[in-house]
Amino acid sequence: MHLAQQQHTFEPKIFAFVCTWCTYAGADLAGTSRMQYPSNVRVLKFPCTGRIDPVFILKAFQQGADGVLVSGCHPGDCHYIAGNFHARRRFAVFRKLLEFVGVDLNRLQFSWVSAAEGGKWVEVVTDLTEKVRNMGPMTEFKELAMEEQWSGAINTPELKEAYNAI
Amino acid sequence: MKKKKMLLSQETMDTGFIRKVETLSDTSVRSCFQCGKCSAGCPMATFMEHPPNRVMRLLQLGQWQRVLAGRSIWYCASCETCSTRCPNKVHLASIMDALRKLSWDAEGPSKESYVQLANKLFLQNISSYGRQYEMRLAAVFNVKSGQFLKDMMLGPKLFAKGKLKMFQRKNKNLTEIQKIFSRIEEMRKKGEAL
Amino acid sequence: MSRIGVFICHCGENISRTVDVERVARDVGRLPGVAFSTDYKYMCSDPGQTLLKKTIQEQKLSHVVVAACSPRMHEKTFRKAVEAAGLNPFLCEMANIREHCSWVHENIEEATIKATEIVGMMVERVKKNRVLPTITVPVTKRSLVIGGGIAGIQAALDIADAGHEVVLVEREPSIGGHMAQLSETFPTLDCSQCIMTPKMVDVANHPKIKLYTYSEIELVEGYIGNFQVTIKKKARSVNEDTCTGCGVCMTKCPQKKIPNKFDQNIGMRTAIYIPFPQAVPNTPVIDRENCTKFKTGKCGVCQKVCGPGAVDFEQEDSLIVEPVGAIVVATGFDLYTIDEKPKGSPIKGYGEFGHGKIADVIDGMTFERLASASGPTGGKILRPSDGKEPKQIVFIQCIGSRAREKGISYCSKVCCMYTAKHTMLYHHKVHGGQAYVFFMDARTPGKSYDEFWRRAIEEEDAVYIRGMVSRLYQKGDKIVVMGSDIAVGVQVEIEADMVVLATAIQPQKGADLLAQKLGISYDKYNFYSEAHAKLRPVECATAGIYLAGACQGPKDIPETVSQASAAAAKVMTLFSKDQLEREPIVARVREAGCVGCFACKKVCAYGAVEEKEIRDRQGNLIKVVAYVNPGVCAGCGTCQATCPSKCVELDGYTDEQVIAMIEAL
Amino acid sequence: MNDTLKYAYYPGCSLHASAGEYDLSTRELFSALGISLTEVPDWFCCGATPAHNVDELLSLSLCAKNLELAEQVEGDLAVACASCFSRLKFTQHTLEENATKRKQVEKAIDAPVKLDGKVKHLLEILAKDLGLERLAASVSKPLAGLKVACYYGCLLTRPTDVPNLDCPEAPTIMERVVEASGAETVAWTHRLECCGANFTLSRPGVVLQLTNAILDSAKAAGADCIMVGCPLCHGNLDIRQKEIENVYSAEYNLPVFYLTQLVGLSVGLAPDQLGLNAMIVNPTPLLKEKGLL
Repeated sequence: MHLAQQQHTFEPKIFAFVCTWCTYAGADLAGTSRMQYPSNVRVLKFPCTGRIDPVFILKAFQQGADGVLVSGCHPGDCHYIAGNFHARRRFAVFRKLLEFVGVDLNRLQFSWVSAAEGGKWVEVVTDLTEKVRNMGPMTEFKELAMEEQWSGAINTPELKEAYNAI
Repeated sequence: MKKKKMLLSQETMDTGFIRKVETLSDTSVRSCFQCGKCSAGCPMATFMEHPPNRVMRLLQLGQWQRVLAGRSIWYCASCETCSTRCPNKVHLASIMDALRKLSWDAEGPSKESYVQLANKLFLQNISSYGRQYEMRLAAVFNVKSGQFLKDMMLGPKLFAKGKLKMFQRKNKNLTEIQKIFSRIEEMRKKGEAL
Repeated sequence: MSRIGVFICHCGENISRTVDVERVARDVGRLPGVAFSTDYKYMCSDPGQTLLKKTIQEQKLSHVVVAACSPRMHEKTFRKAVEAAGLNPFLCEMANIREHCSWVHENIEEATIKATEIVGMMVERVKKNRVLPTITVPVTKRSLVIGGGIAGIQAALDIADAGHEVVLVEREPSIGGHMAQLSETFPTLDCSQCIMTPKMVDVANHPKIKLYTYSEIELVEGYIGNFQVTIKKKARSVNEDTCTGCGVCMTKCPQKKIPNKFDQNIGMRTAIYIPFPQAVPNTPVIDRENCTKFKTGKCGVCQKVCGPGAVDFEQEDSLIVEPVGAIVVATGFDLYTIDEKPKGSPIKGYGEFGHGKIADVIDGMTFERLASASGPTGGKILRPSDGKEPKQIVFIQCIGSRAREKGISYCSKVCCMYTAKHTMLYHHKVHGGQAYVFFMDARTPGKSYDEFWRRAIEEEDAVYIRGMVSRLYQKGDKIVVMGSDIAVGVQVEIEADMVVLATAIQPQKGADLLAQKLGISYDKYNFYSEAHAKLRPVECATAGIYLAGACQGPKDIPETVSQASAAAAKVMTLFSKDQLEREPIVARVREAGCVGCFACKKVCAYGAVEEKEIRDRQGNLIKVVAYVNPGVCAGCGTCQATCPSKCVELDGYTDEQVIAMIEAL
Repeated sequence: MNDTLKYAYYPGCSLHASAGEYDLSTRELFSALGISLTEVPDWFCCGATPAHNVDELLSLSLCAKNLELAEQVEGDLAVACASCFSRLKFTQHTLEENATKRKQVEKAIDAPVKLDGKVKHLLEILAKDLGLERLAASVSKPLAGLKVACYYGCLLTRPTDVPNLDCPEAPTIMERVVEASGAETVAWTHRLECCGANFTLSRPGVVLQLTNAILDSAKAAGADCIMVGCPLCHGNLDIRQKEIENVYSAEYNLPVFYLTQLVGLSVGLAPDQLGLNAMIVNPTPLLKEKGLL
């Protein structure tokens, strides 16, 4: 498997935004079950998919991600009652926006992986990696150096001034 | 017979036979839980059509016809490996003895005749001479089994080394030995022993 | 400038086998802000934690990153150690390089690079971590127990005996659960009802236990120490306070031919009924679907004959809210049904056994009712078809269990033992009969269990045949069993009078819906998930909710009772404090920026967002802003992602922290 | 303590026929060691495997009768043949445990069963009664440089709880005895495997296969020779060795000694006192090479 992998000329960078209760635990289970999957994915843990701001996805693409995965509890199973429903609605709209901007939606995947689904996690990650690998690097956003606009930090004099004025 | 379907019922499972085997062998047939260790270590398993564990299994199900019909019990070398290593204290070597005894009583439904013949001659030697008369044992066996030339090459060598005696002295107390045979026979007739 | 300390754990060889830990430590040591980095064999060990504490003090560290296993495993451990060294615990983060890296990758180069990146990401994150104060909340020292089987009864009694109030909720008209249905119990063969009913009576009489039968959980709100539970009390049509339990209504009820579910539908009951004579409470309930009065409006005999006038046809379902601090879930199991299942069901049935078509092919629970002295046959083993005693009986194990094709891959754990018990009960009750058991493996781990199974064979004449049965068919009044003995290697055929199928254990129907109300997780079969398979087997990942019995997975009685007592002990531990410390992962509103749109309030599932007026010194209202009540906030962060002006922040998961992580990659 | 060890001696049928050299070497060795052996008068066949194979009662009765005969001679019963040893021990064990069988046997031999006398294999006498130290002290020609594969076969140690000669799965008694005589022993895999003696007459093909595996294992372990304590094993390993070599295209050339022959050599007995000339696989070249002749 690895020999085959090393022959690839392009290794995509995949960001996974996951909730701590379901998908993070599912990924842990994949680990304790010693399942194997491509090492391209970097996991960012959130309490709930409801916490995941679309801005993070844009930021990830801008930061060089070639694919982004957002994954949480199955509908109805949210640890916080309804956070994943809010997330689902939010991302349904967000996808439209991305499409409009011209991002290939195949680079952005949403999935439900529960704490008991180690195998599904492996499947989702592997599939996305392969898909994005075939699509090649994501170049559109890298050229846009609009960092401060996306950043939550108030780290430019202009912003600070504006902030203080409120 | 070997592959034929088993129809199990209280009628076809001969528990009386199992009891007989248990009395003769002083060991519990039901204790076996089919771990297979007996068959794993049996030096003769490759020669048997039913390996030792299967003999046990058939016995547990009271299927004695299947057990006795086969050669397996006669191919047991009585090496006691199974009994020694059984995790459940099943003395399989003794069960094999019991099965052979019951087969012998039923006048050998088994296909294996050579081993039975050798045993018969061996016992005859005891009642006729008191001790084994190896020369006679081999000679009569060869005649009766129709293998006149079996081990012919060994004969002269053994003679030269003084290993075969032409004549056998009979025991002085032979009558006493013969009495043991007849008393046992009598006990069995009376039903005092199996 | 931060002085971050990074500690890379080898986890024995679990991490170091695939990750070059020394290289990771060296590489992250060069990151800006990192003042110290090292690797160590076992960070979670005592010397490992000592190293951590010593280094914090010697190196005057400002933040700590421990790269080791999943934070779900040891985050608490390391935060505690950091706190002991004088740092705020929330200035410590874990980088998961075991479950998410070393265990899932084989290539050392790839795994090492990934580990370095993961650690680097956490280094950037921790720089933005802030000191968070602990939040304390009061604890309501009352407990809810869901399910009145042996698990719920045991847990309720233990908690109540410790002096805390318990609210016990049972869906059926009586407590007792499946254990009340059993005849005898393995491996001692004592009568199930004899050991069960005294406990049921204890529950009924306990001053600290508030019993709701014929009731269900409607809604669960709140969090550990402070749950609000809404219970739906279904209309019983009989007033519990006035009913004396004399039973005249039942003897007079003209509807007598309703299959009794408690007797596996072999016995019959009336429309106004108690499920079994020892029921607790001894108050009947009217089965409105089958009651003539409810169906046609005519009858009402029960009401007429009831001396105290307890029968109340007008009664309605009612909702009751109970505040509790802890919840024990003990909803038990349901049995797999053997027949063909509807298309689309993830679980499949068996067509080849003719269950439901051949009357004398029954399941194990039905056999229990036949064998039970208080059962429909008075404890006689009789064929449902013609009431004759079966002379040859065949038991088949693993029906549904360990059958991936049927949708269940697990072992139901109790069937080997109860089948052995069934053969013994049969042997005791039917003289001259013969029991056969077809089995794949005998799984008998447990005190005196294997001895029990061997006794069934060696002393109680059961004939065990290793090999599964292919199919059953009716031939005259016999059932032909087509099996094979794999030890002999030939087919076996038995003409049986009765066949008993040992069916799999499944979670209760609707277990997933209850889990969703409780906010706890469950596996693909709907068994509830414990927080840690080995070290936290009684707790849910959701704080304040505990598990007992077969709702978590197949269990026998002793195991269920142990877990119930363990859950009770966990509840008592929680109740031993008046105040509860909780993670300060709560949202805060930056009031200066808040425009008062209250989008956050709309999305908050907990009602934690309140409206707050901002006034100047003269008391003039400037604006109304959002305020998050930290006692109520659960910390999901949905409000933050929703806020259009980015003025809500979830402590521990601020935008700054997340962006820092993204930028690090 | 009386220094002279005295035993009743039950040679068994084979020692009076095909295993004459075992009988000879036993008598010579014991006399050299100052141990007295008195043959049980009118002993008869113990029934061996064929008897218990088909008629356990007969087997028990024959052995019980022999035990009764042995009572006439002073001392414990010394047995040379592993098969006789096994049957006699088995009889004692069975009759002690099973009262029904005991009654049947008493009826068959028309005498009360006596189970007090001890039945001992020669190995036990050498290793325990005489003691390895005294045995070593008697050695005048140590078997230095001779690599011996000690072959126990089935009946010396099996089953558990019956012969009680040594551990049934990891016995060392043969090794200890021959090492006391100055020989080296080899560790090998087939020392407890069955040679198939029961089939030597009826199914010699089986015997060849089983015995070949034993010879092969001994050879592979680097043994110069094999030592046995059973005439039946000896028969298969020695008498049939040439035939096995032919059938399996192997070359073993492993002389098969009785334990008494090897120990006898070490205490300085001459080849003709030990019946070395009766061995089919000629031991002379080996013994000469090792400087033992």
